[in-house]
Amino acid sequence: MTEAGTTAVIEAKALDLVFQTADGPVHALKDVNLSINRGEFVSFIGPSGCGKTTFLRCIAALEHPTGGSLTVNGLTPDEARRKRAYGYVFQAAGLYPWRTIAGNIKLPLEIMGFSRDEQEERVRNVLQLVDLEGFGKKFPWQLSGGMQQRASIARALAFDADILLMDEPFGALDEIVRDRLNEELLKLWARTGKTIGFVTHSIPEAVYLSTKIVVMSPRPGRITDVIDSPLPKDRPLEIRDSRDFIEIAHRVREGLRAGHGDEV
Amino acid sequence: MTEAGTTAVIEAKALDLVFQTADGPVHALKDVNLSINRGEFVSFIGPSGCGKTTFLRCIAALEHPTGGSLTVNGLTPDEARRKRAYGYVFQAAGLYPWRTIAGNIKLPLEIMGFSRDEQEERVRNVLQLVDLEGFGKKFPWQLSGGMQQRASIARALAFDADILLMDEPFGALDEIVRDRLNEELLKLWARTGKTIGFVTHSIPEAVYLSTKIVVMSPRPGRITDVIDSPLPKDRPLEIRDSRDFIEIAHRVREGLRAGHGDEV
Amino acid sequence: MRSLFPILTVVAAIIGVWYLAAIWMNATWVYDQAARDGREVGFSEVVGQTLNQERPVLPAPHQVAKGLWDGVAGQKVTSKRSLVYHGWVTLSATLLGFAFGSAAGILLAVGIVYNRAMDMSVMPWAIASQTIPILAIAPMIIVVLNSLGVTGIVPKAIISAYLSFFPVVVGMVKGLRSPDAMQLDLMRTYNANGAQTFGKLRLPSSMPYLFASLKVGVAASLVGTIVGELPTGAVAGLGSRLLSGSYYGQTVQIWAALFAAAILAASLVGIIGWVERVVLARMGLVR
Amino acid sequence: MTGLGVQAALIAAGFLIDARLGVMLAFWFGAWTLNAGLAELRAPWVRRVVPMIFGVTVLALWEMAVSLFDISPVILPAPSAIWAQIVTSLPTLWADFLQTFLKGALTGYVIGCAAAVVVAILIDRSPFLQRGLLPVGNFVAALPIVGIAPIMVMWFGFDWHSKAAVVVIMVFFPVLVNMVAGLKATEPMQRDLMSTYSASYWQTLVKLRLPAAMPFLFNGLKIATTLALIGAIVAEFFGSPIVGMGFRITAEIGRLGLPMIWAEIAVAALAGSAFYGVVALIEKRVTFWHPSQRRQGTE
Amino acid sequence: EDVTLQLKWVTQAQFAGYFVAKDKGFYEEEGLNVTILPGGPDVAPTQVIAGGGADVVVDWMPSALAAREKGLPLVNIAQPFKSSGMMLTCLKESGVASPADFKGKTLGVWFGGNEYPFLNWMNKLGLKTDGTDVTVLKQGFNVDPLLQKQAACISTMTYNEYWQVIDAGVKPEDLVTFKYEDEGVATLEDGLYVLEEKLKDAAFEDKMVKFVRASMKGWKYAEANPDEAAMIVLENDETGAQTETHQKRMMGEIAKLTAGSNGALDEADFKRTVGALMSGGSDPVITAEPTGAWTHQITDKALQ
Ligand SMILES: Nc1ncnc2c1ncn2[C@@H]1O[C@H](COP(=O)(O)OP(=O)(O)OP(=O)(O)O)[C@@H](O)[C@H]1O
Ligand SMILES: Nc1ncnc2c1ncn2[C@@H]1O[C@H](COP(=O)(O)OP(=O)(O)OP(=O)(O)O)[C@@H](O)[C@H]1O
Ligand SMILES: Cc1ncc(C[n+]2csc(CCO)c2C)c(N)n1
Ligand SMILES: [Mg+2]
Ligand SMILES: [Mg+2]
Repeated sequence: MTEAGTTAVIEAKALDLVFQTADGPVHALKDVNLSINRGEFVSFIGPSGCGKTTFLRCIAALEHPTGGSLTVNGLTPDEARRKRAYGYVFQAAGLYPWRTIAGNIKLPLEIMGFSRDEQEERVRNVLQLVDLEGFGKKFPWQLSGGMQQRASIARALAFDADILLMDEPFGALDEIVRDRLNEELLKLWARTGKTIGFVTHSIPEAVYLSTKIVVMSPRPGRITDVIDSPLPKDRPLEIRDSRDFIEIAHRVREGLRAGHGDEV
Repeated sequence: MTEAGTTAVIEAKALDLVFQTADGPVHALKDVNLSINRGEFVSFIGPSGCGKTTFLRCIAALEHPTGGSLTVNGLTPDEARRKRAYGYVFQAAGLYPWRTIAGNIKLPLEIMGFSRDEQEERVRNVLQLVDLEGFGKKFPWQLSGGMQQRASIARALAFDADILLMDEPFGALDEIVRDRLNEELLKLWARTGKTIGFVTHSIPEAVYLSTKIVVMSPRPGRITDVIDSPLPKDRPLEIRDSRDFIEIAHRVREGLRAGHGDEV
Repeated sequence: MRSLFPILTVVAAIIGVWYLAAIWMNATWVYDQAARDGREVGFSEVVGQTLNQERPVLPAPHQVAKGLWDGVAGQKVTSKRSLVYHGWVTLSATLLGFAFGSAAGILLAVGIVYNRAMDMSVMPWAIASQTIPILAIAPMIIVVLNSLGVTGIVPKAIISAYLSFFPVVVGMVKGLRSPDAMQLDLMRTYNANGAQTFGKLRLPSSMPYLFASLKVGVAASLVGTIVGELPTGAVAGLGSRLLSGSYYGQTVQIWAALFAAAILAASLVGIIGWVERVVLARMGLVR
Repeated sequence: MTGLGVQAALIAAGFLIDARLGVMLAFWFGAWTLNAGLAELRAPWVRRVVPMIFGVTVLALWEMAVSLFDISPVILPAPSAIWAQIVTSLPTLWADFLQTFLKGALTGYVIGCAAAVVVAILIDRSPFLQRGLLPVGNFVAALPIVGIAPIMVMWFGFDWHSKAAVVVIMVFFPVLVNMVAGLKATEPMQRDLMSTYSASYWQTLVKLRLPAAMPFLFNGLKIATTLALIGAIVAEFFGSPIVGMGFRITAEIGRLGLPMIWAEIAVAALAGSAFYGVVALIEKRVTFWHPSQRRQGTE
Repeated sequence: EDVTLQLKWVTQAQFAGYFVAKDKGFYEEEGLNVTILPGGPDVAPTQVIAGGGADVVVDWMPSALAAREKGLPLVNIAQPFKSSGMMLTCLKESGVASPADFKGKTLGVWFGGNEYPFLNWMNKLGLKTDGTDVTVLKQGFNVDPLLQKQAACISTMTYNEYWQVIDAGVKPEDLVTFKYEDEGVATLEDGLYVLEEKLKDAAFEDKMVKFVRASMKGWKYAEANPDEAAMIVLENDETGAQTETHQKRMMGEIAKLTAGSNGALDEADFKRTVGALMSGGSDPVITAEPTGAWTHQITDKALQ
């Protein structure tokens, strides 16, 4: 925003992150360069331990890079965090067990000081969005795993942050439910124009959702390929049988395989 | 074995299982009929909560049906359990944190009274099989999730049970690793002629691995389709692009979608 | 309710063993007395006498029950011989001390969780403080407080607080630290301030731990009060009943006071357990 | 802990009320600021140094209070006087320590904890016994030690056996309750695994449930350390031979030998903390695999 | 005027004089408002007075003199008890017939300042108390060690514990008793002690004069009316543990001990006590002849 003439929301330059552990340093991110524009849907894919989560956490200022630069809206990630720029969906649902579903969704709204009426209104809207009307008064453990995951997505959507960061949000769901939620997520993205960072293990999912696919490889974690998707914005599920789709999927798979190297 | 003229290893007839819970009874399995022959590879697929795990647990005598009959090698499941007929891989790795990886794999061997040398030998073999040589002395938490899952598979393989029951063993792994382990599993199955029961959420995986695919639907859990695969025993990964493969996958997807009904 | 039958069975077994032990332990005295008188006693006579001694080594269950009954129902509640009166004296100081102790424990725990210096310096010394024999310093505490003009139930309550703060600190520190990294990260992404993180995350997640330690704490409080009653000149309270019973060798009185104290403790723990169930159910933490 | 401004205000208020109070407050906040600064350093030695500075600060304040406010040594002796007493009475202190800690507390601790573990394993197979015994056990655990001790002295004599008996009663139930909970602490999946191996009861016990119970057991064992020492000392108030920490304390009260009383208290605190520390160390060794221990390990 | 009195032990006829004086209004007549604090096994009167918890305490002279040497300047202002009630009570069957039989036996002793007369006596008999000649056990609050035969002999008071042994069912002829008075090792018991510097204050001195005068009046009344005195004590017992028979009997025995005293300390008794305490062998209770440890300043004015 402060930098004139650029629409880059997230800009990483030569990003480095080394964890100091008891067994010695772990090089989780090495020389990561990436620029994400406003309104993009970016997927991160790569083998376990390649630094996908770590990169997402850097963007959200939950982790602090040990080298390079990272700006969000031209600010440091921490400044952006203080401006409440992020909605974050963790790998596990992580609902507070002592709050009802509605209470969980209200949590960020309370903290950010929304009015009572506004809170009720927003809870109703997002519950509808994720198909959980009528479950607001239930406690998390009264819902199945998939429903909990949807509630946690609703929680991240409730306060309308510009940037949505999602770490394998659909990992625990079966294929059918997953397809349906993928469609919903695309619709939401089209409607709101949010910038979305999305981690997944599934190649079809990454290809289906993204405008940009970032392939990573481990030890040290770095970006091996960035694929801009030529798919149109409007994507029916059937698009997965299209030529373009299969080609991109193939390219992602090759990139992944290369990254795996000797490691299984 | 005792029943002459049949090669059925597992035989379920009008199987029923009702859980008594505080909120009333849950009909987890209803009128399940299934016959599995020696050396078959059977996949179970179906939406969350349809009773896949429950059925596998019934076979392993971890759950007791409330109706119908179930025999394993002509015996009751419990008798078969006492004869140590099963190797079971749970959905989560479930390694004992106070034992090393090698120690975990030794656990069933100790219990079944294998000799010291035999134990060492077998641990070495299965570690190699799942590509974990050199990690025997590590503790579980020092390994990534995928490696833990592989260790738990090694543990189930170590004592060479006739029947291998696997509950979403590859759920936590990324696509590349999953592909490689799928191949390995097929090789092992071809070599040993074990009977395998395998639960998965992934349609391609089910189709790729199985000689028989069982599609289930929930509330109450029952079998809606049993598909015998026409694919040859020898299956390169490329088989997934074959016509037969795509057709079966389609049939499974349709079966699944029907089972989902109004539920998301 | 399901437990009622097992409990009754165990209690019945204990009472049975108790009777046998009473006969065995009290018999020596009966034989000695007979020997001093130069008499011979038969077994049945011995049994009869062991169960009804004035100063038994181990009073029989029915003697203790009678002592309890006399103490509770056989007196006006204002009487100095009433266990209700002495129980009330002890209870009031216990409640006050428990309030002090748990408040101090919670505050310390908050300090330990939020302040690194406190985290490092307080815990080892809190452990050391609990290894000090309280009975040894209780008289000094009473004397010092007396010289500062603090008298009545407050000194007792302070000793009781001293014993009860520790379990609360330990449990509460554990509880306030129980949110996992992800739950804390969530608060960070909301840019929640310290008070919000405390009120909306740490405090609610510490509740199960808090109640568990309050139960331990209230029992410790009661013991503290009883200890504190000894150096105040054994004026009133269950502690002084124990002591005067001990001084005059009135075993039955000791045991009655002992049981009264245990019943009191069990009721206090029961009340906290009830509050726990209500609160946790409200919070949806009971399934 | 408090802002610098608040500290300054408190010190000033202290000086206004009484110059001596001001001096002590200034000293306290000075030491605290030092500690707070040190605590921010992430070096490993900080974990050792900070509590020591804290302890030294408390002792120094104590010494200052005694000399500044001229507190009579028969009310509260200064740390220096207590130290002098410790140095001159080492043989006596050692004899008392031997009697009370090594004979009374330690014997009782070992017997009590061992009995609790065995009983826990025995009743573990019987839900009936558990439901019956645990509430009754909680009731017995609530019996105040000051009432139990005279009875034990009457039953087991005045030497250390009665002290050990008191300790046995005090440590038994905390350990029992924890051990019973620990034996239940296995996950259903872990038990199912054993079931698919058709493992026997004893195999399951040794290979799964005992290891899984260790974190709980050590919780109980740690609580029991502090109880054991207190129990052994307090029991001596109700009859003892003429040696022992509790005996010394009662005897010295009568002749106003407060430095000696505090010397015994210091020994008790030291021994108790060391006892606790040793058990915590063993815990670290045995339950190295438990997440709570792992986190400490890497920090 | 407020006066706080700390007793050495729990409320019982041992302290009847003070309770009678309070109950009968003798203190009130002097214009005093007296608070009587009961003691107990966990209360050291010396510590209470040092901490300012009492104006005047009842204590035995050995522990008062020991405290004085430790730096707490206690002064005896009155001595209502003329003779000692302490004795050693033995079971006949344990084979003790005379002090010569103590060797090799276990003897129960009170500690907490009450052990000095015993140690002095053993010293005089030439018996070591470290376990080589006699085994000493710190007896608890009651007479159980004797009844349980954990000790051959235990310390008792003529007015209290002795009767507890009798009440427990042991006949006097089964017992052998050694009174400290008879053995020539008696020390002074219940006296009234105050802090030395406070005596320099004329107002305090005046208060003590009134207090001692009223207390002695109470004692003499109690001696004359033992049953009434016992009932007064009983009413003042907050624990509700005392019994009428026991207190009446105790009052009778106490009267024998207070009989010879008008309240003023007899210097010869003092000298004898000091002598006993200083001859304590390797570990004497006091090492130097105390000076100013007693005064007639109060009794002279109170009893004129
Ligand atoms: N707090 C930490 N301390 C030390 N090492 C860490 C920490 N967090 C992550 N790592 C290491 O950094 C690397 C990257 O981890 P990260 O969680 O980002 O992987 P990921 O790509 O999200 O993997 P997955 O697909 O399994 O979630 C791994 O090797 C991991 O072990
Ligand atoms: N122990 C139990 N008590 C009560 N109900 C149970 C129990 N175990 C399973 N259920 C219920 O039985 C049904 C079938 O459960 P099951 O675990 O077999 O499903 P699944 O097909 O394995 O699902 P997923 O794919 O989520 O693992 C569900 O509705 C579940 O809630
Ligand atoms: C534990 C203990 N027991 C006895 C005494 C000695 N004592 C003090 S006053 C008194 C009169 C009793 O009737 C006695 C015996 C003590 N000080 N502490
Ligand atoms: Mg991740
Ligand atoms: Mg399942």
